[in-house]
Amino acid sequence: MLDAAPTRETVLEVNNIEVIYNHVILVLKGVSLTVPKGGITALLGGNGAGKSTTLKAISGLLKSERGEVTKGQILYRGENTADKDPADLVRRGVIQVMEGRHCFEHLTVEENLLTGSYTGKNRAQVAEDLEMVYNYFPRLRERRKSQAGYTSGGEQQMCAIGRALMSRPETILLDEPSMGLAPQLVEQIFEIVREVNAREGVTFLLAEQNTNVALRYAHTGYILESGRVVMEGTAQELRENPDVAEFYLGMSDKGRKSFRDVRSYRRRKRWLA
Amino acid sequence: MSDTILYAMEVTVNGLMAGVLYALVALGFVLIFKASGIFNYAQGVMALFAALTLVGIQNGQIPFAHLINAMFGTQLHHFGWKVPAVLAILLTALVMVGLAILVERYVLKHLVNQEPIILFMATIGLAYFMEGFGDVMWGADIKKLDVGIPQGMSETVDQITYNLFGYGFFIDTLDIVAAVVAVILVVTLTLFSQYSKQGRALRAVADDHQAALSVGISLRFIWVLTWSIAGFVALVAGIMWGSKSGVQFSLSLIALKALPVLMLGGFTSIPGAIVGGLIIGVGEKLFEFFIGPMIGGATENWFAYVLALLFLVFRPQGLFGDRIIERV
Amino acid sequence: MLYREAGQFKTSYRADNQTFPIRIDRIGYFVLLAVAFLVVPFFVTDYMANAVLVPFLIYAIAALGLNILTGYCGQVSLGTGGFMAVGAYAVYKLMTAFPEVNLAIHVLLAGGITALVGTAFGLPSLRIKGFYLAVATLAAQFFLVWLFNKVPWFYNYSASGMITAPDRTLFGVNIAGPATAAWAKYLFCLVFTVALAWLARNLTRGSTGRKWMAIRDMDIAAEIIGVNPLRAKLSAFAISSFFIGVAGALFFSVYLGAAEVGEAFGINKSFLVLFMVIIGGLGSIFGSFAGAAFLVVLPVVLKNILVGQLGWPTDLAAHIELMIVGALIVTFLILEPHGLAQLWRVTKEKLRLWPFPH
Amino acid sequence: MAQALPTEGWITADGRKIGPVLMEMKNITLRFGGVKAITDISFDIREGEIRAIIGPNGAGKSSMLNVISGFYVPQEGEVWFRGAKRPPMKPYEVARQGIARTFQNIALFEGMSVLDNIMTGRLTMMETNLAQQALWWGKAAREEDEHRAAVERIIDFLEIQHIRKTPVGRLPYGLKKRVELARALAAEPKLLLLDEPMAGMNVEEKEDMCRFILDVNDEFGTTIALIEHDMGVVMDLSDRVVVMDYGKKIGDGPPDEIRSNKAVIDAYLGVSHE
Amino acid sequence: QELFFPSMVYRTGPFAASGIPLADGYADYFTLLNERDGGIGGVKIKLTECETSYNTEKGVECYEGFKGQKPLLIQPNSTGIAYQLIPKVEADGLTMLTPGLGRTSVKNGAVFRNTFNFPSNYWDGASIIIKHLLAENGDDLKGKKITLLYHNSAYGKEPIRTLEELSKKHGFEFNTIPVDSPGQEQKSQWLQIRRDRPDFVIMWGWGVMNSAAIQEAANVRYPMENIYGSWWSGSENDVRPAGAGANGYKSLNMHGANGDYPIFADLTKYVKDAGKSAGAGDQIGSIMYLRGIYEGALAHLAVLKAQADNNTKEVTPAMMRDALESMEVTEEIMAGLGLPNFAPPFKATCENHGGDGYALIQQWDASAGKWNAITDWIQSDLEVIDPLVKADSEAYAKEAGITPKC
Ligand SMILES: Nc1ncnc2c1ncn2[C@@H]1O[C@H](COP(=O)(O)OP(=O)(O)OP(=O)(O)O)[C@@H](O)[C@H]1O
Ligand SMILES: Nc1ncnc2c1ncn2[C@@H]1O[C@H](COP(=O)(O)OP(=O)(O)OP(=O)(O)O)[C@@H](O)[C@H]1O
Ligand SMILES: [Mg+2]
Ligand SMILES: [Mg+2]
Repeated sequence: MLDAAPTRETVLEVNNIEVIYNHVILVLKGVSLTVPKGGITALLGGNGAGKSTTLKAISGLLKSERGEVTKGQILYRGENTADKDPADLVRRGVIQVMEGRHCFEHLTVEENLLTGSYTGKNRAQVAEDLEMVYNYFPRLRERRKSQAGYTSGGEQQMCAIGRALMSRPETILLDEPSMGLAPQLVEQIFEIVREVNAREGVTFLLAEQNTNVALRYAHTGYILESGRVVMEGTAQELRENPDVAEFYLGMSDKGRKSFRDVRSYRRRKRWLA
Repeated sequence: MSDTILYAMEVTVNGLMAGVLYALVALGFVLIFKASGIFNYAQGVMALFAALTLVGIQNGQIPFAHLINAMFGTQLHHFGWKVPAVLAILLTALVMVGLAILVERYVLKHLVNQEPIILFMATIGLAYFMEGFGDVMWGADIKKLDVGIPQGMSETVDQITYNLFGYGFFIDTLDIVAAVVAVILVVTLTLFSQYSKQGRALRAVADDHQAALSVGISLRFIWVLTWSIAGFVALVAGIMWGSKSGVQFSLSLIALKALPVLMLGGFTSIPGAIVGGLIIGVGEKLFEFFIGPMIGGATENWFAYVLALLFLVFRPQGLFGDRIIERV
Repeated sequence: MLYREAGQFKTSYRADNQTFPIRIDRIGYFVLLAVAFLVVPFFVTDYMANAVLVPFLIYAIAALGLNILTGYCGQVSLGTGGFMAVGAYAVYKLMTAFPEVNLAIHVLLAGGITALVGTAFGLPSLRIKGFYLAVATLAAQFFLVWLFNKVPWFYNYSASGMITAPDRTLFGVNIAGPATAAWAKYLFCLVFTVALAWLARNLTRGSTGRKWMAIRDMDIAAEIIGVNPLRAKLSAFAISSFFIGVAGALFFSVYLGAAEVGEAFGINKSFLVLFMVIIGGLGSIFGSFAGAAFLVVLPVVLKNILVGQLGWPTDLAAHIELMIVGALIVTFLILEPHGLAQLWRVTKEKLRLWPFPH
Repeated sequence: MAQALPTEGWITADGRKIGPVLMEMKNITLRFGGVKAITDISFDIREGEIRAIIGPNGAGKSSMLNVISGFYVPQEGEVWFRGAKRPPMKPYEVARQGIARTFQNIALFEGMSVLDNIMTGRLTMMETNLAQQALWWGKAAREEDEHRAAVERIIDFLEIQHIRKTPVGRLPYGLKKRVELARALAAEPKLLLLDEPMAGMNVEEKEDMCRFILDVNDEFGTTIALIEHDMGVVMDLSDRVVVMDYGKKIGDGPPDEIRSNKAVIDAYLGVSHE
Repeated sequence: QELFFPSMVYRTGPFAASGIPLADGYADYFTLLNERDGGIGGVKIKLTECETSYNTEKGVECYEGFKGQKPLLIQPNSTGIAYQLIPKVEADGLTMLTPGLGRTSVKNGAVFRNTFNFPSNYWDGASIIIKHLLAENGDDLKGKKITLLYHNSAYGKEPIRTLEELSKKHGFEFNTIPVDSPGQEQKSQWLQIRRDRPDFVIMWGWGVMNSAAIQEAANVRYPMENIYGSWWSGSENDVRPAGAGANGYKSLNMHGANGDYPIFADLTKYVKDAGKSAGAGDQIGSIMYLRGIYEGALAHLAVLKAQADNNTKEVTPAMMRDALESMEVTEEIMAGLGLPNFAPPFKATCENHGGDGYALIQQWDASAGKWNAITDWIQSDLEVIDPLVKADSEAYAKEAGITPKC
């Protein structure tokens, strides 16, 4: 899996950041990450661990949610991003695909994709990129003229990812790309990630719940838990860690557990006294 | 032809003209709504402010004279020069761009990603502020605005219609000028928003601030751009209405005439503004003219809204508005 | 360390559900009520009552009403002025037609009549949503004003169309008319305000309130989980209009004493009350009071400072007052988009965490 | 594909009882302008079973749930519920018949606390009138307490006690999903529709979710219709699976059968699962 | 020791354009008295402005603010505020003057004890216009069409009943067209006038409605000479925006318009040149400024009378009331103030708080940019007015439970 090994150069560095929402809710309590150039880095962790928050802190979208980085710093190619707004960062090549799709509802699928090429580029290249995205996601081609608000959940997800690809970024922050996608599409998206990464050297930082797939495609990974990094290492190391295997991959000593059995091995709570 | 029909025709034509004038104001609303999902309550005040500034510049008034006089006991009033109309219009347009920059910087920037009603409220604050500011800057007295647009009954129309029907229609020349200007504005703006990259970005921003940011659209640029254009539209509206009835506080209340137009046409549609304007203009004038006298008159205010309401019941997003997306 | 929830355990759901779960809040609330009922009446001056307290109490009722509709049920309304006019004209007709009946009853009846009118104008809300709904309410606003201006029956055929509130007494004390003492006006309004606030609180914390809020937050989902949107919206319109009608009735009979519909109940009134609700905080009872206080008191204070203390010319002061109010609205929204109520909540939350920063 | 199933139901391998048909969709067709979201689909849901609906993105699964809950009205076809044909109904009337659901794109009431959100699930059961509530008199307060107690049990069950008073807007995705489930459960439905309840969760959380679903099904005999993309979950949990593709039904049967169904593998699974 | 006068002004809001010169005139008049005469009878005047924006609620706040400071005379300058204050001043024992505005029937002093509205009221005004028209048309208006274009508010509706009475009496055809506030859009109204072709248009307008109407009239070529405005529709603000088109427009006035009144020299010397003007100082001589001067002069005369009657320099609101009730203003008195031929003579009594109903008609000369009085003082048709006043005030007395007494 580690064939397209990343260079040693670090493109993105998060140093011990602390994030507070609404002046009172402390969410990240000192998170540090280094993302190697040209690598695929996975950010794993349970609900509310702070994965999305970390990504938003990096892309600058935090401010629009009344959150702020109160401590630590984020360096992109050695430059502090604190005073940059998201548009600046996109121009510098960092783009985020937000969790929960966020398509422009009233625009058609195609228009959505075109907004991805907002920052510059000539017509010919836009057309080429559009073609590329349609080739990745044939379903979008079929639905290109529909208003994005009326497409299915999975279609919106494809649309959001395609939109990001349109901007030809050097670093993509992907927040839960697999959410709501059919299994073969999940594989397909990760294949795309790998392909774009290998062919064009695009760096990926992806927050993912689907640990199984994520660790198959990522080079390195971090595990977050309630706002702190609790484990880091290469994908291999993580996969082999027994705790990770149990809690994040759903494997027990005897191989994959059945979901039907959860009741017997998890402490069962009675809710009718 | 019977007199009634002739009168009806005359009223209709005049209604169309009035509608165009409403549309001019509505246009400013549409632009800003399209670009940010903000219902800009301050649009009327912007028209007043633009007109005040225009007259002030034309007459060489010293801005803030009253304040300065009150504070330092001086007696400043005028610079003592006159600025030609064209130059004054250009300068005013620049002032409106400056205003757009300030608004973005001190208001909008801090309210990214908020609910529409909050943004609406912020524009109300802005309206208060600008109303006070305009008065402090230029004084609250009534001012005459004259940039050389002809006014009064159009002889040509009178002649032509007299020859045709034996009854000369009344149309105000100013209205004809306004109609031409409005059509030019609508066509340009429609082309801009439909076919340019910025136009698309504009609609994207209105849908989802955060997502727009995430694809690298600079909200700052988009907002300064649209508020500048809206400021310019306000200036045009201010000139037309100001030439009609002088420049004073009530000018800002024309926003109320633009609201039904906006709702009928759809908040997001530039052509909607003009079509809505025409429907409302004709509708209310005909109603006031024929039904009004029977029920005591002064029906125009409410009739416009009732008319818009009737349309909305059948098309809840207005005639040309974007479909309201209802999904789970 | 005083402001803590810790140590105050709730042993029943009812205790957990009460309006002020924190003891110090509860005490503060009762102290406030006691002061309002037992202390203020002895000290209130004509100026305080007429320039500040009475308008504040009445606007608070209107704001509560609009908050129910807009803040809780999510239906934007710009018809408040028109509905207040319904309340005012209803009370005027009732007062002059049945002089022997108590004014308090008339005020309530006026609220009821307004509720009917409000419900009728709420019907389009089933199809029209968001800012578009404002058109329906604006139609109500302008149509009602026109109607009261046009039909002489409403103003008892007086030459100018003005309505004037006759003297009325309650327990032998004047509560309407020029001879009314400041404390009487104040108390009369206070009773209404407190009672209605209590009603509003009850309605919004129970299932009705939840229906409204569900409709507000996501009407489709609400319908799918079993809320009948027709009934939810119309009940919000009815209750809201009842409050606003009572406010209008008091506004005319107790506060102004004479009114002209276009002037006293014009579109500006609709906007003013909406501002109160938004600045105070949508969906918050406390916010309705905070917003009303802010917009009633602030101009008076500013005027007294600028003209009274600094001696500026009145017009300059008036303009600058507008600028300050505008700037403050924007500043508050930037600080806390969810209004004064939320600002207050965040402050309390900070206080709770104090002295630890988070 | 019509299989002869015992009309009275059967007993599953793990000993649960599957009853007679609860809901039947007959030849449903749903179009949006030119788009055919559902084409002539029929299937049934039996009492007490866990019925999965799977299919590629855009296949029409969510639309099907919307048809069941009355939000979309199909152009053709009939819905039968409890042995009777359902007349045209508003969604809130459907809800009152005992059908509750969760949504794919979480549809919680963002402005309310978790507790209030779950309480909305019980709205269909609350019966005090406006006046009683306004005065907060006897019945109103008592009713509130009773329902609160029921809701607290659900909160305990779903292990979300700690966020009871938090506004839902602030919650992370996974917890929102859980709250949504709680809201649906609060309605004590006969039929529970779950639209991708486990999207955006990691294995551990999915396990929790599965446990809840199984418990609900087991202890109340609640019938469950489930859309899910995690094949592990679907195959492990469900009794029968409907497979949709481009609005058409391409498979229907027990998990094992589906797993090896050629059409299903081609259209959806990609590789035979395991 | 000071004479306290509040001044309720509207220098902001929709009617600021008229409010500013009005307030300036009032203020300058008192400044003149202080500067030139050292006050009235040696007692300095303290004038405090309170901004109402022509808004009734702010008006109430102003009133409550100063009512404790023994204001000698309250001039609310707004019909809406006046209605509000009529019962209040009575209850508080204060005195109010509403010259040519407010509630017409306060003329009946037996019912409205503390409010005055001389020299003339709205109904007088309407009647004076008709009288003038009668005079112009050989005492015969039969078959003529007269249209009233009015501000759709209490103020605008005031003349309707009088005009209806008069149309019965003189046999002219009368109809009304309302214009909603603010009234900057009057297309349909003027198309209607264009169609109906009334012989005369009477306009009871206010604020921007006036200038918009005159502009539209010019546009539809309705002859300016046939339009008659009320005294609130007859200032420079109303005609200037229409430019030359407004030439020949006529309106009522309750005081003189043209002429270089001797008082101007004093105003220039003591106020303007001394840098003590309330406003920019460029309004001296404008109609609304003169109205302010007139209001000041009436207050001045009342104080003088109160001082004389009570033989004291310290005047109270109650003395002011009594003084106003027995006030008689003659040409000599006005001339003595530096305002010869400026205001109509009148005499107030206990029953008559409204004077004798005189006003004049003025006409706008656009090229010279000034108003010219074209008639002498005309007295209203009291035969018609008085019964109307009686009926309206008695209805009020009944509703409010007042027993008229004199
Ligand atoms: N806008 C906000 N305001 C307040 N709190 C927030 C906000 N957004 C997130 N949080 C809180 O921050 C914490 C981390 O949330 P975040 O969305 O980063 O988690 P996550 O790891 O992405 O979880 P998930 O896998 O469910 O998406 C959560 O506890 C959440 O309650
Ligand atoms: N209201 C609507 N208007 C127009 N098209 C719609 C509407 N609802 C759904 N569609 C279309 O119908 C098709 C089926 O959508 P649906 O949401 O049911 O898919 P799905 O099977 O749930 O997919 P996913 O797994 O991606 O959620 C899609 O192509 C979608 O674009
Ligand atoms: Mg997340
Ligand atoms: Mg779906």
